[in-house]
Amino acid sequence: MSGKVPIKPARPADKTAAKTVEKPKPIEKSPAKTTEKTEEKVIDTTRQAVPFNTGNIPGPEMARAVMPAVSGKMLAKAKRPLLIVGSEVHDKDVLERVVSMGQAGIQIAAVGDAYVSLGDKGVDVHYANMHALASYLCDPQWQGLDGKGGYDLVTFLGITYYYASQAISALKNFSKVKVISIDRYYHPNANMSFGNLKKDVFIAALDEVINQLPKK
Amino acid sequence: MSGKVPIKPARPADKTAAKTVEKPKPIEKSPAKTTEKTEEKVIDTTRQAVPFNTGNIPGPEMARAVMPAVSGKMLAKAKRPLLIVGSEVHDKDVLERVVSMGQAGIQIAAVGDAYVSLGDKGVDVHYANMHALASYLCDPQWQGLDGKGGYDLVTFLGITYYYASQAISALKNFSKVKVISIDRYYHPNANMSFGNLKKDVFIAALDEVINQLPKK
Amino acid sequence: MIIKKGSFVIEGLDNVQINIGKIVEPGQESIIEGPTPRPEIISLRNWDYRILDRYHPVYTPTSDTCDYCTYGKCNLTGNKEGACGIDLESQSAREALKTAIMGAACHSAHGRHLLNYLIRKYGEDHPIDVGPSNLKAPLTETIMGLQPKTIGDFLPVLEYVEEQLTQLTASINTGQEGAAMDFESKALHAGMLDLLGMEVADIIQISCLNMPRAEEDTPMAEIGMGILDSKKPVVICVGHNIAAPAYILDCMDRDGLFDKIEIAGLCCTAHDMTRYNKTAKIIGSMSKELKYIRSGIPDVLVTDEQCVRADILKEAKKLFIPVIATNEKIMYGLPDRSNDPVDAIVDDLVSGKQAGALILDLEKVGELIPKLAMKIGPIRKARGITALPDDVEFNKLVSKCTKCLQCTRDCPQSLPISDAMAAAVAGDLSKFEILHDKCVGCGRCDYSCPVDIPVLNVIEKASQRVIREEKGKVRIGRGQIGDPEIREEGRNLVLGTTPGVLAFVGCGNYPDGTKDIYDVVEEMLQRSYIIISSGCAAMDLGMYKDKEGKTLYERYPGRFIKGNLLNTGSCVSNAHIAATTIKVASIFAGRKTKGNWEEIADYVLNRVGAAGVAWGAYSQKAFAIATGCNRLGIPVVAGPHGTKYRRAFIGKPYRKDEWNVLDARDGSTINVEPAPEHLMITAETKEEMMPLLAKLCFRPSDNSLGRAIKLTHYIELSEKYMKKMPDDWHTYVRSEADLPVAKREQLMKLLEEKGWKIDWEKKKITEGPLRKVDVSFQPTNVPRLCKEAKK
Amino acid sequence: MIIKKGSFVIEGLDNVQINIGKIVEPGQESIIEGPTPRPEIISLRNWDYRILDRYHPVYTPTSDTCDYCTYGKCNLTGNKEGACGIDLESQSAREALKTAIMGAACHSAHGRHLLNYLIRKYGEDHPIDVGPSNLKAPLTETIMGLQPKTIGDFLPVLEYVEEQLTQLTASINTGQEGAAMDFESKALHAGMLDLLGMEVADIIQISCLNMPRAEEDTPMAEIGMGILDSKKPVVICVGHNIAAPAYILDCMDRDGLFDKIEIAGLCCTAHDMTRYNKTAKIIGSMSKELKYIRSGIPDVLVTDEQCVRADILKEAKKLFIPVIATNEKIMYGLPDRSNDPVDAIVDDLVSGKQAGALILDLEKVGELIPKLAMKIGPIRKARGITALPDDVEFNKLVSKCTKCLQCTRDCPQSLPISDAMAAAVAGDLSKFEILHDKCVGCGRCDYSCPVDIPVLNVIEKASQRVIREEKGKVRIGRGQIGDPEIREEGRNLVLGTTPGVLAFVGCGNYPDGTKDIYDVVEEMLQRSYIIISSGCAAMDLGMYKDKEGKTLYERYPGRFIKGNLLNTGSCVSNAHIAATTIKVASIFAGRKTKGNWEEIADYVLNRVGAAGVAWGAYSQKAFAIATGCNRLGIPVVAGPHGTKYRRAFIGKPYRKDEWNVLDARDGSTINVEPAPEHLMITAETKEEMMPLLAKLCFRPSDNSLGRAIKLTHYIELSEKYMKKMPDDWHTYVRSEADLPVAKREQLMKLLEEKGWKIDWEKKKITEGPLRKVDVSFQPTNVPRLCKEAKK
Repeated sequence: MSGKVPIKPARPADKTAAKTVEKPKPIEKSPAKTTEKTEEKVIDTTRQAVPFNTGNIPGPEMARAVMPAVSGKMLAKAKRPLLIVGSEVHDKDVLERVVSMGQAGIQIAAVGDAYVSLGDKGVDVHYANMHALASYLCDPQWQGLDGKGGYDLVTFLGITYYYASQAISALKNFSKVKVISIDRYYHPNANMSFGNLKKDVFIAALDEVINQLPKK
Repeated sequence: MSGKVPIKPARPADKTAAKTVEKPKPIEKSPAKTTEKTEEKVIDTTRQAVPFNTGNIPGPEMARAVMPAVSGKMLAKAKRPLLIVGSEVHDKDVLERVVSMGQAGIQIAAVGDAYVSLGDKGVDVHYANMHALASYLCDPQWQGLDGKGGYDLVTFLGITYYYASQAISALKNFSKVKVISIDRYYHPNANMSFGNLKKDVFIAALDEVINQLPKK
Repeated sequence: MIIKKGSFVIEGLDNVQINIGKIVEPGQESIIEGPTPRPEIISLRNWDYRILDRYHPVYTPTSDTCDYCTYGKCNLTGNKEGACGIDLESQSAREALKTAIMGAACHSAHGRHLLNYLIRKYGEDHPIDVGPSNLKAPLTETIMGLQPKTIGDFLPVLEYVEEQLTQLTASINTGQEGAAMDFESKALHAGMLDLLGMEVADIIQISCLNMPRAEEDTPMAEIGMGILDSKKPVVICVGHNIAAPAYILDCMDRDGLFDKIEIAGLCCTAHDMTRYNKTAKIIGSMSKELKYIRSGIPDVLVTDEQCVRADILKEAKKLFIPVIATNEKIMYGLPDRSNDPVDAIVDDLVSGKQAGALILDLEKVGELIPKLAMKIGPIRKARGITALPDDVEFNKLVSKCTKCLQCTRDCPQSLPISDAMAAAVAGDLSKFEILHDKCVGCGRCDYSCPVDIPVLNVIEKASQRVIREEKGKVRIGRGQIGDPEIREEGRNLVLGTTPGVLAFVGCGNYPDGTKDIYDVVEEMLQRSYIIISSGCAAMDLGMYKDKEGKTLYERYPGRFIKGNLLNTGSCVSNAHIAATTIKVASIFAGRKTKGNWEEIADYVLNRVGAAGVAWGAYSQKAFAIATGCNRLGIPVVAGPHGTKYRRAFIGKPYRKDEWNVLDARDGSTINVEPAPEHLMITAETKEEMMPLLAKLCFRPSDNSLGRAIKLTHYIELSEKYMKKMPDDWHTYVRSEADLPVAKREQLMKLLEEKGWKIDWEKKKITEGPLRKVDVSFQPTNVPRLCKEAKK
Repeated sequence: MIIKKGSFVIEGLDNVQINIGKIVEPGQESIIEGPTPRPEIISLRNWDYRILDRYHPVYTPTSDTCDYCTYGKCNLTGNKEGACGIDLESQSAREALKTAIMGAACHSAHGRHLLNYLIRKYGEDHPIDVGPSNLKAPLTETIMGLQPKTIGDFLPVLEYVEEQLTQLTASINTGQEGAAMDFESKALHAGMLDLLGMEVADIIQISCLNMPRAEEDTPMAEIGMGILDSKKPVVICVGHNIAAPAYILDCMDRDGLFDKIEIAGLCCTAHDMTRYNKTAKIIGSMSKELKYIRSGIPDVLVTDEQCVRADILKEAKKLFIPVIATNEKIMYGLPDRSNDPVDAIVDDLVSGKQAGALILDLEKVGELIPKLAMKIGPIRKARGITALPDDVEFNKLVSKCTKCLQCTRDCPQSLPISDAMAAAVAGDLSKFEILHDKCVGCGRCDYSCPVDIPVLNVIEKASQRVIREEKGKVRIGRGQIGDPEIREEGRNLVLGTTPGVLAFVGCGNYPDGTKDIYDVVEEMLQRSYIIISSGCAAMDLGMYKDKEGKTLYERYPGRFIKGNLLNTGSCVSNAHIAATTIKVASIFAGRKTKGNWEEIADYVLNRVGAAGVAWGAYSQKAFAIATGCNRLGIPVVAGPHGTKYRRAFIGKPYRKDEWNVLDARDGSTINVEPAPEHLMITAETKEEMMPLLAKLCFRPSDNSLGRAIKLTHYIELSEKYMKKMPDDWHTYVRSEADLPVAKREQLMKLLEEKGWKIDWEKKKITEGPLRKVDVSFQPTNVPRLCKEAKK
């Protein structure tokens, strides 16, 4: 942890009026750079790693920004991972990736109305209420959505931002479960998270995650 | 502002128990590196830029980490800067540097009992109560400690950490005054601040600040 | 000799003044029927623990730190302890208690303000009249163990509430309670006090101000941002307390000004204005406050208390709209003009010398407002003052947008504002029109924009077309549900043949606009649920029309009977919704009420298929109401923003032994289906909410017909909106008789696939269900209510 | 015919029950003397604005965000508005109000608990007896406009407090007050209510429990972590409420157990235990709780309410110390055993079956505790249970330290723990011994250590030598200041010939250890200030000895006269300190008190040289007390941690026109010196605090002799501790007579250098001062109190 750059400067150096609102750098204008790295292009998901909702600063401990390959490898290595997807999964591009992850053998919890898009995709998907799910994940007694045992790694995407953020705060503080966010927006309450991403970068990042998963 | 690395990872990646306390990297063991840069050694004061008191996270906008030379230049350029020093100034090494800054023409507000060490050093020093001073600095009507006009830049060091942090929060939110912390500890409520420094790095950083000031 | 309350001196005993506080008539003494009249914190702790042992408090902190005291800030991340020894779990529970206290204080202080004021005006002896009810004040009777006859009888009730709230507030101080469970028990206590405070407030205003008394066919009031004739002077009352607006309405009535001045309300004051005088109109919920002010239409703003934006004076000042504050709770730093002559005040406001005035003499407010409106209205109209940009400006503003998304990041609903900006540049305002409905009007975006676009004004400007058409209808608040209605419907509710009572209440912080609850309510009405509403939710339900141009209120009648849509009234009328379940227990089932909270709540939890929905809950009050309902055994569902309350009560169906109940007939333990499954939970979308609501209406007491009906809706709603059979539908099947007739065979096949044994000849389930249907089963969670225990 | 309170039925009128609430005897009716009996929020708003216009609220937020409601979190940085329209200034003011409410609720709920309990035990008619006073309840009279005679007379007082607190709590809800100034006016109201609540609590316990009644020579109580004979069973009572400990003391007395069992208190309960029974002992302030428990010495812990660590049960459990909770406010999730037989409870605790019990039947607590102690004491001693490491472990632990400084970063005082670890490795424990004094015992360090050193245990283990010697003396709390004392000293105070009254109150969150306030108090006593203390500060003052082994209490007598050191008692005894200023106004100056807050506060602000010091204030209660004192015109200084309260009231001497006062003789405006300069402020170090305290004792009313005395101390303290003449000393000079005789010439020279004109022949100042001395000047900030206005 270098903690070199604070999440946001209090006021820019050239500030003259305290009550002037900070002029932020536009997200859209800072596309994730694709860096040439040996042969292949790498999507950088660690930029803009600040809570997407401005006020959503939980405290001194916030998610480490993570690259897609690292998340993918962790998912691949996990003994019993769970992917939670929410009501924003109906988007075709996102849905495709989620299905791929399901096809790679990751169990899916469809929260909100995500099941509507996922139910007929032939993956191991279960409806769950996100709030209840967060509660169950904090319970070492819980045997999972299929009764076959608890999860050691949780990853999620596509849930209403603040809703996911709040639910994950339960896991952060009251569970032993590791949480990686592969959502489009930075989630401070996860252990690791992507930064705030443009749609195309997000999709590309998901593809990189999928690349790390075992092919089935 | 890149905001690349969040101030602190929620939990390290290898974490297995949520209720285990984060094992931080020791400050003493991460000495500020002196990097060879063209000819001269540069003190890096931007490491460990996290609030010294762990819980002291004011919100989404926190000080940008700053290098000594930058602070020094800003002080040198300021029309009417004020250096506020507090009760931790009695340390000989620190005191020497404060006197040097005073000799370079920067007016000094001695808060707490700092005057005890500063009163006889032949610099432009005034006693002030830090809490009252914070209040006056937020008042555009105030004409300064000497009645000659308000300040455009405030810098400080050597004040009881949390006391300075609280007082500066008034300036951050309710004043137009720019604040640079050249204290040994990272101050989130300043516009810019050093990170948490070892004593020797701190002293060396002050020397670099002084180097930027006009010689009188 | 008639003795009334007061004091007298007996001849020859001149130094003795006898104060008569209460006349006790024979046979009318309050008879305490239960063990806990006037419960203190400890009194219902056992009940709280019973429900908390099943419905687990789940914490979703908004902050991992605590800065209550000067030892702090303490970092509690990972459930660490702070300097005082509190950990994040207990701190989060403390926050829940704090939130519930604040909400309860709000309603109770509102009730106290009204009570002191109404007693001054009508006397302590003014009788309570709430309509056709013997059980006039169900919450008061159940909690206090007394039956109030006059408004003065509520004095000890509020004293009790205030004493208990002070005890609870003491508990949240640093260095007090240490256990999350006891913080929660206290929060439930606060929630109960909240229900009581609300009941007092609404009963006394109904009784004194002639508001509708349990009337099923109250008239319709107009609602919407488009209903007013903005050419006339416009008076807008903002808040929750009818006291001041009542005077204004009286003066306008007296002087025949309803043709000359438009008067309407924002937030719950609006409901109560229409209940007081059906000429009044409703602009809308709190979400409309900033929008309507920015429009420049109001000529005078009158504020009272609660859900009044903190920046109203600042915003109004810019548009030369004088603000008259009429309540100590919101004074905005305004000069106190209570003792000044009306004309002097009008002059100072019309001349712009002062931006507003604080006037606590409500009679004076009544006199002043029409005068002020008549004077300042024409001036303001002439100047055409509005905050909204004109067309040219609008075009300039939308083209400035850099798509940095900062407004989206600051927006509570993360609305895609820049997309709408882009579309507007291309001449398409439709995206803005959609935003207008979804936008809660908070104005945070204005502060976000790095290129200084006044975002909210732009949204509103772009939506002028839809705003002009924003004209709906709300059935004026009816007050309580009368005893005869309960008598008629109680049985259906307890047996399940009416699939459930759903209360749509609370505020407008909806995750996806106001229309969601309209859609849900329409669906549930078509399915014969009873829908009761109040407050901002009741307003928002009246905003939409079907193809024939009819609102839900016009389509569905307002009786407490299946498939009806009721509006009880303002926020404090929520008390009646909760109280309805007490009435069912009392009137239908003959349960004793007085001082008998636990037994009543136990009855409600196990037998009354009622659930609350606070889809847009934002305030501490909504949380207090929900928590009070929870203590009464009523489950509540909030929208996704509800997670920011930091605490829910969630059941764990997989822990089988937590679903044991007792059979009151013999004290035997029966393991039952998870019914209701949760006490307080959120859902992400309306699609998710609908089957959840159906499920939360299951009760162990359902008879087979009722269970089949409830199951039908649960399955159908899940299939319709979630595209699946619910995973747990079979959990609720006790025998083939519980299965909807139409689908019985099909469902039995599914059960067989799950491993259940079916005797296909007899068309009977022979193995599988958790338990059997037993029509005389008396489910209870309270051991002392079992026959065995009573012996 | 003697008529007492109660109810009766008149023959032939059997259906009329007459309840007699109050007997009014002729000539004893309460005579309201001022305009604001039973003030509501609005009633004293003018006064609040008068002081707020001069003493500016200064906000130092601990958080730039707000998460009160579900619209949030809102980012308010830079004073932006949140979703409800509140900006950071108003939000910070709201936090101040919230904090004041919480503190006031704490004391008032404590008073309510006592009142209900004492009325049950002693009856409503139990007379008030506070010692030699006609003005028996100064705050009650000034605020309520009534003079209580019996403890039952306080019922309407607490009802009033509870009603007002509920109104105030409502105001902090989202959507209520919008202006920082009105939040502050409300906070001042809450502070005043806090003083009232405390007064009720202490007067009734003095009256019923025979606590010292304004006695100047109460006996000494022992204090310190080293005072108990740990070979005997040890009972420790933790908290603030005497009700339960009183029963324990009674039982021990009855059974002659004081030789067999050691009983002592932690935090304010300890004060009240010694006031109730002088055999009781004091361990120390809240800071000692964790330390003393970890030592393993206590065999039984009894908790009541307030300043009780949230983790006591958890900590005690580890050491097999049973915890008996005796108050609803802190129940720790313990089983309610109130109705179980004592022996059964003892068995369950001694066998370890249960870790503690909740017992709200206090008589039972009294009976149980000695039994429990006698049984469990020997078992625990035999096992030698302690959390502290032995020598071998200790050495291992200190060598594990990696000097990462994480403990220092988590420590409220940023103590250099790793240095002490390093020294200990080298065999030097002295650094730890110093830490022991500076450490507030919060235990946050335990959670910080990445190598799992139990830091607090290490500190305590290393400090066993100094802990064994920690034996001091505290003069037992005296209660009020009696009227005769006021009569004697009032004049000196108002004229300034006694340089000031300094109240050292509040908690132990000192920036640099407990000794600072000892040093300051010793200095000020030597300078003839009157020092009044209470609560934890009063304890800490008794912990140190001079060379002859005497504590301050043994060196300085306890009369209300210059150079004396008074301990009023526990936290709620703070009321008497504030009330003393009312007594001065009433008894010395003949001001009317009843319902006359503004005039009294105006008198105090302008004429009574009193200031409060809350050097280690941590809690909401301390903030409420300070805010109450502020409304009464008494300035307060807090230590640096006080900035975390987020709000101070700071005067701006450079804004000359804010220092105008009126002369009550003719209503003329006089521009005066800034006296007192601030109403609430902090200092960084004790050296800075001392001259500040002297300065805050200046009042416009000082006569020349008094001013010269005050000036002497101001200058001397500044020279002694700050090595400088104060920059503003001349501001307080009105004529040469104001100058201390000894230094007059020297000071006049300095004034001449500043440009003042001196007539050296006459030794007179001819030009320079802001105003002249005028012995009959009647300074006031209230226009209506001026003669002109009265006409």
